Amino acid sequence: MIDFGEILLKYNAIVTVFLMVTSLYIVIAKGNMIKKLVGLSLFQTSVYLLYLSPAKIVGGTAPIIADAIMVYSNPLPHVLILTAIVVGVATLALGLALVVRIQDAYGTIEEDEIFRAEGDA
Amino acid sequence: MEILVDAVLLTLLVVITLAILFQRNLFAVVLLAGAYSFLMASIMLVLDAVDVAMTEAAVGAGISTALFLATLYLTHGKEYLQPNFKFQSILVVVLAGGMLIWGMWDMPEFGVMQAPLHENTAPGYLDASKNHLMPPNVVTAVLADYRSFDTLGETTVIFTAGIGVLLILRGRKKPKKSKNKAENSHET
Amino acid sequence: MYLFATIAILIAMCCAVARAVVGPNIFDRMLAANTIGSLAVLLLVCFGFLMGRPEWLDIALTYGLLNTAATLTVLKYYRHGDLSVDADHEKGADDAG
Amino acid sequence: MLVDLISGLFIGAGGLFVLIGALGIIRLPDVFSRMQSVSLIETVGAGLLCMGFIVKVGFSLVGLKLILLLTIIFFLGPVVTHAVAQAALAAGVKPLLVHDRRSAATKADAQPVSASVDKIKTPNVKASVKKALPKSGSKKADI
Repeated sequence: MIDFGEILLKYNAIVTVFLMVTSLYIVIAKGNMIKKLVGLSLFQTSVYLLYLSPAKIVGGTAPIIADAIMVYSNPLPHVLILTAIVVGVATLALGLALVVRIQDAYGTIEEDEIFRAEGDA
Repeated sequence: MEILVDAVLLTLLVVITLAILFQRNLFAVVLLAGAYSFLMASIMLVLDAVDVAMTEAAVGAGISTALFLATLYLTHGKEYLQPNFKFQSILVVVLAGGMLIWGMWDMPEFGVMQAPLHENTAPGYLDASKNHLMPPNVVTAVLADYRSFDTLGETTVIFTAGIGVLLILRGRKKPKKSKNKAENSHET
Repeated sequence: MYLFATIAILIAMCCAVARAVVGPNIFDRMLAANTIGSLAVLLLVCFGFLMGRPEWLDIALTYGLLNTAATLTVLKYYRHGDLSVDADHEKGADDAG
Repeated sequence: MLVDLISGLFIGAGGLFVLIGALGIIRLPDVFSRMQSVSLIETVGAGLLCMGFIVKVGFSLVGLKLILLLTIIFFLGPVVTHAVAQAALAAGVKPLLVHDRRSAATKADAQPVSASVDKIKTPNVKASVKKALPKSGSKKADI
């Protein structure tokens, strides 16, 4: 018999790993550059999840101080991730600009076609 | 209750990720990524990360979608056909996933208050916000006060990325579109 | 009642995700993505009340506006193939092709 | 007490409408009819839910925010569905009228291929795999 309670308590970690692994697969196995970048942003998002899940305290609330509330979740991972999100979108913009230039140079954004063109040249 | 909502949303996230993996139409992929961002923002809200949820919704669902669409326009967003199954990639991915699961299995359980993470620095910041003249939002306090130089550096990163995008796209044939893109990345 | 509303919204979200994944054509996905956004707003409100801190409705406002903006952006791109087109100046131009 | 009762009624009704809309999203046959159930969620469902919460909190900052939210959802939801309908029509998706359904059903009877209108599943999957990108024409694939 599977212990569903334990699974539920580990569920965040399991899903985080699954998302990471799937998006890693998208990044390394799919040939299309735009899809690779989508995978990269999904990977970033799963890293956010990795950081934010342990910060939660069941029964606590968001770290905005109010009277009559004692338990708050941990605010420090939130700060880190807030920075990471902004840096992530900067990376994404740069990557997409590179994709546009690759399209200009090779006429395609498929990885294998680019390799073929490089091999011929 | 929180755990239940969290679990349902995470399951939906898994479903959408699989759909993105198997979807071959890039336009649909971008749409699904937008939906993914909204779901992820909801999860962040359930995990009590209010500010992060707001930023993720704005950045993930708003700006990223616009950037992807602009790139799709410039690259014509064709469908692609390629052999789907790559054994080496799957091997690498499964190995990495197994090791991650193995490593994360010993982490404290979800939502426990006695986890080591919650016992060292965080109470200090919370107390400071409660008792000293700090804003009630602890994340804001840390971000704009204790670590404001870090935030300045972050702004510099965005600035650098904007300049980078401008430089990369400078010599193109259609300067109008590249300017559009650069502005998009700049607004963050 | 809050619990019932939250669960109803979660179920509706599952349906919308199913439609977004299965959806025969692009408009189904678009509609489903928009529905997911709206349901996320509602979920946020209900969850706030359920947890006893209904103060973050600002975020719900942000979500609602962003959701609309994102969907309209996507539609505009889809219709005209470009984000910077002025729709009023090409009345009758049938680019459905 | 009365306030709790009234707001509970509103919220329950809103949840019910959201559920009905969700049922419509998976069961209805084509984009335009699904749009209708989506707007059910976005107007009646969201409206009743927000109403219930407004009654609950009374006149306060939260109530004001809820009113704003209600206004936004109530007006922008139909705008979005209208835009989707317009784009779909422009791209050549034909609404599935009753008359069309009949002919499709009889055609499905004639052919052994399972293109029945009720079972939207099989054609859907086929069409999505086949990836009907914009370009109209191929929209005949579904149903």
